[in-house]
Amino acid sequence: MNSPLSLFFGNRAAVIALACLAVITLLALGASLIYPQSPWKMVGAPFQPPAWGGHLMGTDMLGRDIAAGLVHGARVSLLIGLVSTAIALLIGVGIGAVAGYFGGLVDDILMRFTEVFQTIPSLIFAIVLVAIMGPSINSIVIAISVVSWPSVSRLVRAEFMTLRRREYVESSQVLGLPGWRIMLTDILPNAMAPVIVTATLMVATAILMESGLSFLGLGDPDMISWGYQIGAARTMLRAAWWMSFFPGVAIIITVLCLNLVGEGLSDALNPNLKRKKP
Amino acid sequence: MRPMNVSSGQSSAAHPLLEVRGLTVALPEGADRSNAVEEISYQLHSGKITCIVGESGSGKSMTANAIMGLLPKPHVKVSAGQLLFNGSDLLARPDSEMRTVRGADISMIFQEPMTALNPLLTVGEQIAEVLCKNGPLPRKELRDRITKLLADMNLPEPETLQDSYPFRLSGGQRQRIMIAMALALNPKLLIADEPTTALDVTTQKQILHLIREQQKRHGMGVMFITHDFGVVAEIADHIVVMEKGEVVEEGSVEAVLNSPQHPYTRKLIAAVPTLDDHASTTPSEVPLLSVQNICKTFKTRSGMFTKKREVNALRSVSFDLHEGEIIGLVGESGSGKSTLARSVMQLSDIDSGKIAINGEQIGSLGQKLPSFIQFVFQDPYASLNPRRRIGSALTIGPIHHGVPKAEAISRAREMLDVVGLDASAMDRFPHEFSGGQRQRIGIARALTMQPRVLIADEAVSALDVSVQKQVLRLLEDIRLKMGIAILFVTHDLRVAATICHRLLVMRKGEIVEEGPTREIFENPKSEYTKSLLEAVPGKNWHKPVLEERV
Amino acid sequence: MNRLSYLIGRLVKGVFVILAIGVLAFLVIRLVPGDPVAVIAGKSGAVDAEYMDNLRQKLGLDQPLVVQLGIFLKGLVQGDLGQSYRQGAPVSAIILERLPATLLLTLSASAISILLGVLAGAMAARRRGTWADSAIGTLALLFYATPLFWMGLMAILLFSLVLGWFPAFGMVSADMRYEGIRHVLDVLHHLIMPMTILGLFYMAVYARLTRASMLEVSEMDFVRTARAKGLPESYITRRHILRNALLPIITFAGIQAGHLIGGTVLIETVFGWPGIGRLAFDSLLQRDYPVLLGIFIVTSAMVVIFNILTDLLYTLVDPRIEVNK
Amino acid sequence: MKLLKIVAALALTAQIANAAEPTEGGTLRLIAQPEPPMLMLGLNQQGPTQFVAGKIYEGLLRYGTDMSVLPGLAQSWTVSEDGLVYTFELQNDVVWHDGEPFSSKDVVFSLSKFLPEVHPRARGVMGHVKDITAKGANTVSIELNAPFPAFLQSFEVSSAPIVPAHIYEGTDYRSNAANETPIGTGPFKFDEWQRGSFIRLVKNDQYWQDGKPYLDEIVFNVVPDAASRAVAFETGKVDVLRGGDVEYFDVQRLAALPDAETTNAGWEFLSPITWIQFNLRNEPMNDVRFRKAVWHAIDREFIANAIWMGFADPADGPLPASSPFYKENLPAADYNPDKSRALLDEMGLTPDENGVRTTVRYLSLPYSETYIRMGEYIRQQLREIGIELEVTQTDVGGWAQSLGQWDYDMTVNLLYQYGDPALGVERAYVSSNLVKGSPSANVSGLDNPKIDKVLSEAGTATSTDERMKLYAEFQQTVVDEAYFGYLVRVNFPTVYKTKVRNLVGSAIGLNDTMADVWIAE
Repeated sequence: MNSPLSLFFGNRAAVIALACLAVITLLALGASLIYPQSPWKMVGAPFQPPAWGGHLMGTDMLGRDIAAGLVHGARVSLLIGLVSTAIALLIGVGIGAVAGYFGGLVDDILMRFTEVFQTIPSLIFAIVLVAIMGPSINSIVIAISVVSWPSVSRLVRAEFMTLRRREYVESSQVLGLPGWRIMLTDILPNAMAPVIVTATLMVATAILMESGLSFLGLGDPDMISWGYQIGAARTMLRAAWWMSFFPGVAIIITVLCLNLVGEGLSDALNPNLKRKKP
Repeated sequence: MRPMNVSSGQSSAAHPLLEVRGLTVALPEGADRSNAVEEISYQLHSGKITCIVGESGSGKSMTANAIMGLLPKPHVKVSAGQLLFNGSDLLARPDSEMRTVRGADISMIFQEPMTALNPLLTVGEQIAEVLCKNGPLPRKELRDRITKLLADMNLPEPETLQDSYPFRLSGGQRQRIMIAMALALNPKLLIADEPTTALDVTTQKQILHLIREQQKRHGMGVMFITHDFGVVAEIADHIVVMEKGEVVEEGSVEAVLNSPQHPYTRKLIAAVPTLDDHASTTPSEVPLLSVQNICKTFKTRSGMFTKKREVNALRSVSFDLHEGEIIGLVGESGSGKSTLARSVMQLSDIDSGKIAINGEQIGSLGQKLPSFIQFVFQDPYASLNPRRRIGSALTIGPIHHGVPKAEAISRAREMLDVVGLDASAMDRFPHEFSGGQRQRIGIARALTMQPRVLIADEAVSALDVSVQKQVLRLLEDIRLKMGIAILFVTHDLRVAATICHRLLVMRKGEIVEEGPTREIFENPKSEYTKSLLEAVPGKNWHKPVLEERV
Repeated sequence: MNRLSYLIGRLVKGVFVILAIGVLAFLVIRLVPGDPVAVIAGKSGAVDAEYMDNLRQKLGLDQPLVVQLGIFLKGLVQGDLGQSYRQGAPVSAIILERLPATLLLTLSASAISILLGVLAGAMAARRRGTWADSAIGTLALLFYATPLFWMGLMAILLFSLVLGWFPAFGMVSADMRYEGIRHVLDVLHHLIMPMTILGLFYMAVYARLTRASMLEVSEMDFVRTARAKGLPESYITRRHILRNALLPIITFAGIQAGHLIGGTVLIETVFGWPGIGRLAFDSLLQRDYPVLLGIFIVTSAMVVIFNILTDLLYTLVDPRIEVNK
Repeated sequence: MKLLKIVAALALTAQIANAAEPTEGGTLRLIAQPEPPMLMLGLNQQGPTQFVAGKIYEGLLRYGTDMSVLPGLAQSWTVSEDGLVYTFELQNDVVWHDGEPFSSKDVVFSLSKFLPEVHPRARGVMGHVKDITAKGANTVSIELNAPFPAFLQSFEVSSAPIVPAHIYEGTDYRSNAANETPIGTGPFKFDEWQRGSFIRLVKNDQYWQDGKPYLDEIVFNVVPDAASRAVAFETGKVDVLRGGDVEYFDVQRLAALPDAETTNAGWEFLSPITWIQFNLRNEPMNDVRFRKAVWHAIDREFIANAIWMGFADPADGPLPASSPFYKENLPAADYNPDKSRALLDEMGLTPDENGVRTTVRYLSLPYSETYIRMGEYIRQQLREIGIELEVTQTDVGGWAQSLGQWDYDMTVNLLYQYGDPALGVERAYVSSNLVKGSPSANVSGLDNPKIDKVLSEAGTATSTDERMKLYAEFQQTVVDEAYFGYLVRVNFPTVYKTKVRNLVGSAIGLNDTMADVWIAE
């Protein structure tokens, strides 16, 4: 029998993507070693194009090193992606689990609640939230979480509703185990596969959404992130292509890799069941 | 694309209709064996029904798919052998040619009528697809031909029925549609892959009858794949027994059924439960479990504007279960037998009625159930949490009920021993066990709670006959050793006959007949019971007494 | 009749969802620290307290929050979304003026993304494992991973500046005063880029979804039945696989409506498209809360309606729904 | 600093006027950025509103690029000896866009009733007025309470737009339905506004200047994205870019296109100066040494050249060099971080282990990318000397609100001159304007009786020499005390297609009527 792990590692694209993500994560973690100086520091003349020996990815309008911004930005972008996904998962899994397990009126109320959140166009909602709280890394994370939990909650609810009728869950009921314990030990671990897959895609979506917010000028001014770099460089596309090109490529590669890993996980965790979610 | 013209005139006596010659179907790397079937040979003849019998994994369906040219590409392929259809090799034909053979010369019906039809097309449209294979037909003619086909299948109102979508039809009706589709172009060979396995006995009987009737009328050959010797006894002219990809025995129906030669065949036939086996016991006076007048109505949630629908699943059902007794709860699907079992177990709520355990009444859903009533589930693959070690699965219940951990563990080992498993199973995960073993674990789990009542819901339905027999024997052993009472829910009267002392026959939420097993079988009172008994496949076959070689 | 009552039921539910969104949006927006009056007044220069008090009274901002909410909801039920702080005009009029542009953009983007996406996905599924499959898969992933606004900017550079094929901004050539068919062509000319860019992302999604869905359906029993009937493979793909594979796509089209409408904020900004996405962002910057609230409600209503339409479509495609639901 | 293709507008207009006769016809394509909230200039005076509505409405006077007073709706004017009575002679045969005749009645209504109620800046100016009377249909006489030499600078179209009395008198001005279809006397009439898309004005055939305007139409496109605006100009979809429409380095690039020109003229009336605004109420901004430390930490040349791409000049004081009251040789705010560190040391603000001496809040001004970038630069420079800025990013509304509520430590702000220090400058310095709620009041908390006195005398003195002396004293004081960190005087460059002629002809540049603008074939 093939274990999910070996299935995953049999998927070449997913493995390459995972390696890529590992490199990006390492770069992010080692940002202070590679570029010990603050990425905000003006280290050279403004608008220097990329050059070997000079600034690898050029400098921006204030003479800041794009490459330094890129590795420091990786930290923030990944952090925003991970933390907002974690929060969304917490809310989504919580609500979805309760709704799916208990069903009936509880389910009805929670799902109406979820529906309200899901109906509001997500980016508009996120923009409003960030604007109201003031653009900061916290408000961005909160806004992204708030708009992304409903899909998790629906997914988890569906899984719980299916698994709740599974015989091993009923067998635990028959053994007299309490509901919370059944949810935590019998249902949740078995519902995690699609949730993990969704989570990887959510990290990708969160990074994209952060870049969109930054593009609209709603990035955290204290934190350099990829979105912020693109947002700041968007008006200079013509004059200094490298300023938005490299962070743009960084986003594309990261999101691509996250998607590939997500797909790989999906295939590995559900070999018989192609997920319906793209 | 020239249609293959295999007229009956071409088939001479010299050729069997289909000859499987040295067929080997290779499985992809990483499968549990290298070949699905290995160098098998047998023949199918026109005008005869040949049953291919074997347990799951014997390779019987794979052969059918090979004949149809429908092996899952590209992983599974024929690596050797010939499939001679009227003397010419099907394997030598290109895909395009095979397509004209399929559905016209050779057609096939499947096990699951519920999923075998496209849900988005009317049945008429789906039959029309076959009829129009060789070119479009005028609308009127098409409808007439479909109407006639459906009428031939004894389907009601064939004129309007053809405009129905599959979901409106019952399983039996859908299987008739499938047969109509398969027979639309008068094939020479019909391959039926477990066509009745998913159906209730009475429906099964009708379908078997239909297949036989159509086979006779068209003089075609039928390759009938089944695992059930009862069915074989009903329908077969010729039998091919397969085990793990090999043909182990072949012969006429009398020869194989009544004097099987190969040990595997003998084992299988010995394991077949029949109505001839009757268990009996004298129950004690005090009922352990007493069910009185319980009612349950399923209501679809009524929306503001949608109509409410109600299904009476249980209509005032009452029975008593005594110590050391096995009661069989039998009935067809939808009879309410599972609902009843689950209600007793408080897995589903009841509307009214009383359930008393050991004279003590238990309340509504969610109230803590006395641990001495336990449940054995139907699907051994679904009833164990795949992420929990067996040891944990067996001890979590007792520990929760206050049994010290050490004691719970020793009790679990003991129970594993009772169900015939090694104590080393404790550290393993469910996926490391076979279906039969898992069902034993499921029973062991129930036993660790030291129950006095066991409710077994279709506990052996998903198992192969040989395994089924072992599990039934285990349950009987447990009853004898521990004095446990068992409520045994099953759709299979033959299984009920082997183990149950008393029977409750359910239909549409009501108990229509109740009494000692033998009495009911010998002298059924209700019409329904009679029809059920009548429909039991192979009821007229009195299997030979075979000593079992282990 | 069944379908009609289903539709009415859905509409009633939708109205409740929209009311709930109204309350939610109202509360969220009123949580803004500070005083909108100061902002409105501050814009026009020096301000005195008396002027601000008058303004506050005029806008009803001196009432308790609950009363304000009540007034707002009462208006909402009557289709009155209040007055814009900034423009002084009724919010509903302001939004209605912008709505057609957004509808044109989102509907056309949905249409091409579904059409092309399903086609590409179907092709990938049929040619599974070939170069075409890989190419479609790679492209889809790439479109999926590229930020919308970035693609938009690149497209402007390439197609407006370098090639000069399409205008860089706006919905009409205001200086040309086109009429009739030429006006329509002019709008189409402006529409192509934003529609395609907005559509590309969803096209990628639909392509992947269609492929996955078709592969899943192709494993189903009835497809085996169709093969056993000896039907040609292309026919099976079209009539049996694709049709069933479209069901989850319809569901998804409903789910992603909100996402698509959100995406218009970015696209409308990049392409200067005069729709409500851009209006939302502008209103936010100007703290024109009544307009923002209105947009929340109108866009949510669009999502609800779109969902009802997809559900309805589902019932048309899938005969089982009527009974099962 | 790069050599720029900058031609003084006046020289250019003169040159072109000589070179060719104006051609009639054509559509001028402009960009309205951001989209104005309304076009009723009396009710709203935001930049875009001025830009668009400046073609519809007119004021009594206009001002040349040298700030000389030019006729507008008033063809001539006299000021009494004592500086108390101003008499305006109006143009003849002026009609409103709806065909009603224009008269002194409209002027009296606008100045005495309409504007004081809805126009904060005009209300301030009209506070000096004792009486306004119509002397016949074409003459208006205004009597002041006291001499106010800046009074004559207060009549350009955005400071005092003349609105039609027959439409507004006796109505609720703000909710008047006519606000949607503004009626003015200007050379262009409102035609169509597709919100979010474009505003179109058409030629006023009955304009009082014979033969003008030359253009048939003016279209203001709404293009929200700066990069798209640059592309729009490059692809010839718009003819003119205003300062701030595109990034400053894009200006350089676009100006270098073969068919494009650029000019810095047309901002003389506003002459904005950007500065670092300290909240003098809070520690440590209340310490002059801290403020000086900030001064010396910032390289104004860098800001002018790198951030404003040469389209700005370092500012050394509160008045623009173009002002007649400008004092030369103010002490230079030299870039010298060591000096800053010494000052901070002196204050006892010593660096901690991370090199941070103190942390203050910085409210980012989000007007454009350039301002945001300037904030980033300031933050980095202050970080170098150990002052850590905690940035609050917000939208313009939020910024204005925080500023109005005095809820900030430091921010960047810019101040318009409005022609005379008494009109534009004074308001940010005098204690009488310590009004909470308005971002354009004295929000820094500056309360210096000496400054109050000097400015009040300078505002009412009738002799120019006297005023120059007083304003010199004012300039010296605020620079010595470093109440504001003056950064740069911004030149908002206008880039336009060469074929557009006579584009900038007055001190309000593109906001003016454009009656003289024509397009060469």
